[in-house]
Amino acid sequence: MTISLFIEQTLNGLQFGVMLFLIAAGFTLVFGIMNLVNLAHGSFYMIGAYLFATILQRVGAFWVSVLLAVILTGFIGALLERVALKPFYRRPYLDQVLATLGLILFFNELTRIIWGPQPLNVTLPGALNSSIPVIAGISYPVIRLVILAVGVLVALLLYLIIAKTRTGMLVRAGASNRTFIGALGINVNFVFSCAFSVGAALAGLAGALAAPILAVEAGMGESVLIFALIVVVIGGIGSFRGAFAAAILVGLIDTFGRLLLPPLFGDISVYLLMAAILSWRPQGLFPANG
Amino acid sequence: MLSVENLESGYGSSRVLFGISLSIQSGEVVTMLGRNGMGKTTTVHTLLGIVQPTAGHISFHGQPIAGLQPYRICRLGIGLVPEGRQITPNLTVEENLVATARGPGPWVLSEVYRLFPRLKERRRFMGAQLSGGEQQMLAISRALLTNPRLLILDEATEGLAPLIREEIWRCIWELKKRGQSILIIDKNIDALTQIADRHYIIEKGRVIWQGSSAQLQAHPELSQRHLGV
Amino acid sequence: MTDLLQVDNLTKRFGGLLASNALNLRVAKGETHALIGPNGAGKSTLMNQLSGEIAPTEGKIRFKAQDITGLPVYARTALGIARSYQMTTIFNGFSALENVMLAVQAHQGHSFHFWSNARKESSLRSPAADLLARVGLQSRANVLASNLAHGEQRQLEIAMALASEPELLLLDEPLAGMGIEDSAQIIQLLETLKQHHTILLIEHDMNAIFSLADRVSVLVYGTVIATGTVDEIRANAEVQKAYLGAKQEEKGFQHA
Amino acid sequence: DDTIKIGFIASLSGSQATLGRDLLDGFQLGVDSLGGKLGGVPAEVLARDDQGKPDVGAQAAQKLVERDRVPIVTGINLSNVLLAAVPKVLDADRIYLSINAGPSELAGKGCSPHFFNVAHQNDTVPEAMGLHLNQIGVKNLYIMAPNFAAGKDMVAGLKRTYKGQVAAEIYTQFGQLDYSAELAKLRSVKPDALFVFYPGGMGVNFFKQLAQAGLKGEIPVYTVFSTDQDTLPGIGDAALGIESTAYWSEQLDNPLNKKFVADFEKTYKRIPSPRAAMGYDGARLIDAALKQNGGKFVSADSFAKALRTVDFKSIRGDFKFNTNNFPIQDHYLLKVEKDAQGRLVNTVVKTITTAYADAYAGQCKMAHAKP
Amino acid sequence: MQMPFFKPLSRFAAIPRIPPQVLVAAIALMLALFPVLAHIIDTPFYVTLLTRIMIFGIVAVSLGFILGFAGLVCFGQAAFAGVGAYVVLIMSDHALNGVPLMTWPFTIQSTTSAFITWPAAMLVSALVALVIGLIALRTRGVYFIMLTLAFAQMIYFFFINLDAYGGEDGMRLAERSSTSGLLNLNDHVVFYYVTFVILALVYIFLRRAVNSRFGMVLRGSRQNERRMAALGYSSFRYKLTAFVIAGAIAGLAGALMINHGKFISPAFMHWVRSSDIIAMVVIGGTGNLMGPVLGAAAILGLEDVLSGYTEHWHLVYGPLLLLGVLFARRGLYGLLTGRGADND
Ligand SMILES: Nc1ncnc2c1ncn2[C@@H]1O[C@H](COP(=O)(O)OP(=O)(O)OP(=O)(O)O)[C@@H](O)[C@H]1O
Ligand SMILES: Nc1ncnc2c1ncn2[C@@H]1O[C@H](COP(=O)(O)OP(=O)(O)OP(=O)(O)O)[C@@H](O)[C@H]1O
Ligand SMILES: CC(C)C[C@H](N)C(=O)O
Ligand SMILES: [Mg+2]
Ligand SMILES: [Mg+2]
Repeated sequence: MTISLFIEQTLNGLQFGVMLFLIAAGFTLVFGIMNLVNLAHGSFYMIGAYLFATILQRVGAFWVSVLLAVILTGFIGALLERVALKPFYRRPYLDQVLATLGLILFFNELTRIIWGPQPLNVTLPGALNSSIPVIAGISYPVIRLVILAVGVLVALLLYLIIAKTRTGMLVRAGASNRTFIGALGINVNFVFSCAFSVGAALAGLAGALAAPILAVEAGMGESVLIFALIVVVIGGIGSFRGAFAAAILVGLIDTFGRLLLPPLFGDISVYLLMAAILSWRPQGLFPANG
Repeated sequence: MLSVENLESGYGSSRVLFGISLSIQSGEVVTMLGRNGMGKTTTVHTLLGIVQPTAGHISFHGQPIAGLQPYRICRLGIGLVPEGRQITPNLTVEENLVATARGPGPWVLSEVYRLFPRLKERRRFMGAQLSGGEQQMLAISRALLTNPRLLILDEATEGLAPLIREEIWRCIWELKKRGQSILIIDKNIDALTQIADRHYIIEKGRVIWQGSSAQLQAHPELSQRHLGV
Repeated sequence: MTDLLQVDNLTKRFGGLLASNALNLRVAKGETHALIGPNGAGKSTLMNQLSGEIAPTEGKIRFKAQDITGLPVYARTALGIARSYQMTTIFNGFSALENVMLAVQAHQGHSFHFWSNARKESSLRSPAADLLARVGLQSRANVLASNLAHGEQRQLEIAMALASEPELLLLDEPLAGMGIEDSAQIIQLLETLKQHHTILLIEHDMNAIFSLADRVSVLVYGTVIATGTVDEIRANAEVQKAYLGAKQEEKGFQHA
Repeated sequence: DDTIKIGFIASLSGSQATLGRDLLDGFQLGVDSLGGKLGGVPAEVLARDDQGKPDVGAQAAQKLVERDRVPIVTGINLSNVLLAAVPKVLDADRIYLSINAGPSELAGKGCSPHFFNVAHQNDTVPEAMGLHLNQIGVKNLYIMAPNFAAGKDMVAGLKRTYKGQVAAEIYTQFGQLDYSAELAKLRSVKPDALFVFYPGGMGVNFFKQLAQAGLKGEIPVYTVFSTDQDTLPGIGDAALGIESTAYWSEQLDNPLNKKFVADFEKTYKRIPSPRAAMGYDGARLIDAALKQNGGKFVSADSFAKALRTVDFKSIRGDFKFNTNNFPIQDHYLLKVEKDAQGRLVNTVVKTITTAYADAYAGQCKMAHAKP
Repeated sequence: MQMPFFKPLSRFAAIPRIPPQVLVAAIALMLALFPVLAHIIDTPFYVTLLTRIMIFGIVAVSLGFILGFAGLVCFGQAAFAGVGAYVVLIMSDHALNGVPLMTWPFTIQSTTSAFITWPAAMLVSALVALVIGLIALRTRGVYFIMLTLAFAQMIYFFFINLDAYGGEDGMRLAERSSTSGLLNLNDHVVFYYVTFVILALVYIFLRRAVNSRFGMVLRGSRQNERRMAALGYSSFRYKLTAFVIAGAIAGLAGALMINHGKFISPAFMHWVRSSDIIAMVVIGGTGNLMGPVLGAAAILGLEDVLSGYTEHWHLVYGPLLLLGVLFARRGLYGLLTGRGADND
């Protein structure tokens, strides 16, 4: 492997990694903290992408479209939590899995009805749609660099909020003591709803950023969902540090696996990674919350 | 400051409270006594809105609070040390304290650390890593840090070593002197009769006796019959 | 007196914290040995190491002269150690009798039977019924465990522990959360168990300790600072300072 | 019964959904253009979604023949789905008429008198591309395709005619989304040209990422089935200038075709793809064959005979069935350009082959098989 | 915090309750007579559909066994079935082409006989389950779910990359397994009854098993694993045994499946298919063995009906799934019998 191929692949791996982190972070918020396995989390990713593509067509301005898509997805998340998911907080995982599986089917079909089966075309404005030289001889797509930057930024911001603020503590305290945290003066429902819609918004952000790279199509959420799940589990449920480390690890392993390993092992490298890590540490890399 | 009239509630289809009435004046220390499973904890939970009342009135400082969400009731000034401690296992000791702290008031972090130096030693530990007794200290401190007008202690000395238990009684004594209103549920009747102003004996979801410490001591047959002492 | 249980130089480190600190303990066959000490002294941690739920950092545990330090929980049970938990742990979905039947079955060790109905086997039912009778639960045999009162659940737990015919019973705060009446009942039960089993008992209820224990060990900061008879311990100045308080507890606050 | 039921299976969801939709819309337009009738009899099209999965398609086929008792099944876009589903139809003694997927397995030894393909045999289209690459002198070609039946056919076809060197032959997962790893590898190899086969959603992803990586200008790209109107709007300008081979184009100049394209645009507000065109042709072929049999499906044998012998005018121009029931037809070189209204279309650059037959017909031993 | 609005449907008194024994007998009787009925009203297709439902019922029961009684939420049950199907397919393929299964270190000729290939399918699936169980059973809860999912995906990709047997495209079974002339498996009705008998045997075996000593240990470890260890049980061995049994049964269902549909592709082993099986178990009712069969019937039936109406049937099916989980807490079985878990 040449140095330049190595560097380009590393960038690809990192970019895929932060993308996974954006999705996994929201999933961790909802799953690790509120104890809700929301498989429909991938649907927010899809919704974010569709909204972004639709808005971009009207507005034309990239960042405005991203922002609007993120806010709207967060809003849809809040709505969904209220309407459909509230009763499932206290249900066993299995019920949550099935109910949200049902939601996936619903959202996929709904987007298909609204936007049709044709993938949406997202053409980026101006410089974003090009590639720039990163080091001698390699030019790299600007949009992928943007994803990398946004992902790292969001990760930092999240870390600060979760680790250092009182809101962060409440979020971490989460479901473990819902009733009594409430009796101590915290509006737990509100905190949860907010956390849920922030999680949805993060997935929406991932979707909006992915839209220019990937086909915006119904069902796009499921393929990333599994990887996001793997990230959450490898990292240790409820751990943001873990999710970030695992996301980067998974991103790199998958990218390099496909380049270097024979096809079968390239396909299953991430699953092997998870099996290996869990048989070594059954609670994931960073089991403690935080 | 707190008045409860004919409170009824229960879990699902099973009725537990059948018309509890009690009141607490400012600065008073009041207890609820009774054998296991008579509805003391259920009364507390109903006061705080954790369990919904099915009938009756509750007012706190003249404001009706029945049916409000627990967090709203708490914010009106009720601090709970719940039965079974209920501390947050995945937050550190200090985070447990800070997360729900509310001012202004006399209780700040340094003050509870003065009260329980052990917690200060353990302040970077996760809640789950504390011993049973340490968790109990944490639960008390956490309630104090909400600077409540009414403090409710539900079996707050359970599982504590004698020395610490003594410390807690001393602390409650101190709070009482400062004018703190307190509702206590505990098994140590001897200690309670010395510290509390008035007592309610609960049996099968009803108040079957109320009176002062002196009255309680004057009628040992009461304790024998209703408390199993 | 032969030592049934020997704990030597047991050390358990949680990060920087020494929950057990070069701890030595001897429990003699047939005695009821109480373990007291301040909160966080490491009593439950010791119990968990004895039962095998957590592994010590250093040190040795011997039972009937056999080194059991590395054995898993179920293997220790087979050797004759049984425990009850500080928090009640029973099978909520089973009746009281089924709870004990499962315990009896474990002791019999024939569990790879796939065909005959276990609930109808008299070789499980009758020993289980006997055990329930021993703890005074015979009339509650068919009640779902989750519907038993708190005190009854503790009794059930003890019945399950007895099913393995253990030589050593580890009891962690069996009176926790129990009313005065229920406590009296459990104490009475323990009085009878005493006669057939060696018991290691953790309690903060001094009345119970003083009426039940043959010997008492005091644990402070992960170390046994004193072992002796009830009277010796009560008189021990160090113990008073570390644990009991200058006077008997209930009167403590008066001078405040 | 006074209606004729047509079983129609296609990918109506998943990454290949645009292909399925175009096939169905084209077919439906064909039926509608005949007044809702086929062979003069009111027609009912029973559309089923195979979700792009062979087992789902097979299941659907079984239901159509066993429960709905349709005499004719058509539609399937994916070769692997077709291979799983066709036996269900043929075992029940019904007719399968393919309007898209044309796997080699069914063209050679596995051919059947009751199986027809009005669209293409998979290999032929890339074979035409191979000829073109030879003509323009490509020496070192990088090949990419998804790892499934049609992908393998496409590569086999290409390599049958292409004479230069193969720099690499990469098979990716079917339905893969991100090609960044493969593109990095491609960049490091620096071939003369790139050939890809990425239908549907895969194509959208691939070409967008190719352009973003700045590789499109550097390496000339050739393709089949991947820059048609069922993917083109999704890819957008990243497809401009890409050349492909095909046997039909929306720009093909003949009166029948012009009418079809205009009708389709009017009905569905978009430009038809070859899938839509073949759906349309398929409906008209069934119509013609049924008419010849007096509007009745009597038996699979008699209907098959009608399909083979009926005089049928395809919108693509010259067309006839070979001995293996696959087409003999012309192939063109197409190029993605913008039309007068600024829309992306496939303009016809030139004709590459005429009356071209697939390579497998010789292996097909059927009773009727004399040219 | 209370949620009186979402009262479980099974609490509504108005729904008539059927005693479990009656329900089981009724279902058995209905299944036994169905082909006759179908013949009379001339709808042979439903024999095929019901065969399919029963095959999925077997897979669902095998999952219901470990899920409901041992608390093991396995996201790979479809993969076990898939492995069984591939075993039969590969053996038959070799037999029909006269290619030995292996030539080194000794030669093994293959066969199409059901008496060899079906047990082989069970055996291989059981072995796969054993390997997966050895690793996955060291974890609990969501980690267990994810590990089984990961292994299922590995199996899925293994077959995708198995180009010799169709790879991604899957492969057809040329002809159904032979039975030394005993039965004509090509006959829809014969095949139906073979499936029915196997379902019945599996049900009876598991039914005995869950009430046996072994079953009590499983139920115990589902409720309280810590306590089980303290009683002296090594839960791991029992759970592993149950997991392997479930794998073997799923493998047998796979053997039936390939004979029924004569086609298998890796897509069948994708995790989404396993989630369908889980849906069958949960919708049918966990903690008993008839529930999964009811669930298989309900879900495949619903799919059959809805997909006949509109291609957008997921729009209805998705929310129905959610509502089903929300309201029928103890599943169809609970709804019909008024019984929940552990009353089997
Ligand atoms: N969550 C619950 N669901 C159903 N019943 C409950 C629940 N909690 C308590 N109960 C029942 O309500 C009754 C009153 O219980 P409560 O906890 O109020 O008693 P208590 O007086 O506090 O007893 P203790 O001294 O044991 O704490 C008991 O019979 C108990 O079994
Ligand atoms: N898993 C753990 N990780 C870290 N520290 C722990 C853990 N478990 C216990 N500890 C610490 O070890 C010390 C001993 O705890 P242990 O539970 O053994 O106390 P104890 O003597 O049983 O107290 P109590 O009487 O209050 O129940 C405590 O300070 C506790 O914080
Ligand atoms: C024409 C292509 C888009 C599809 C291809 N024929 C297949 O079988 O999958
Ligand atoms: Mg209580
Ligand atoms: Mg303890």
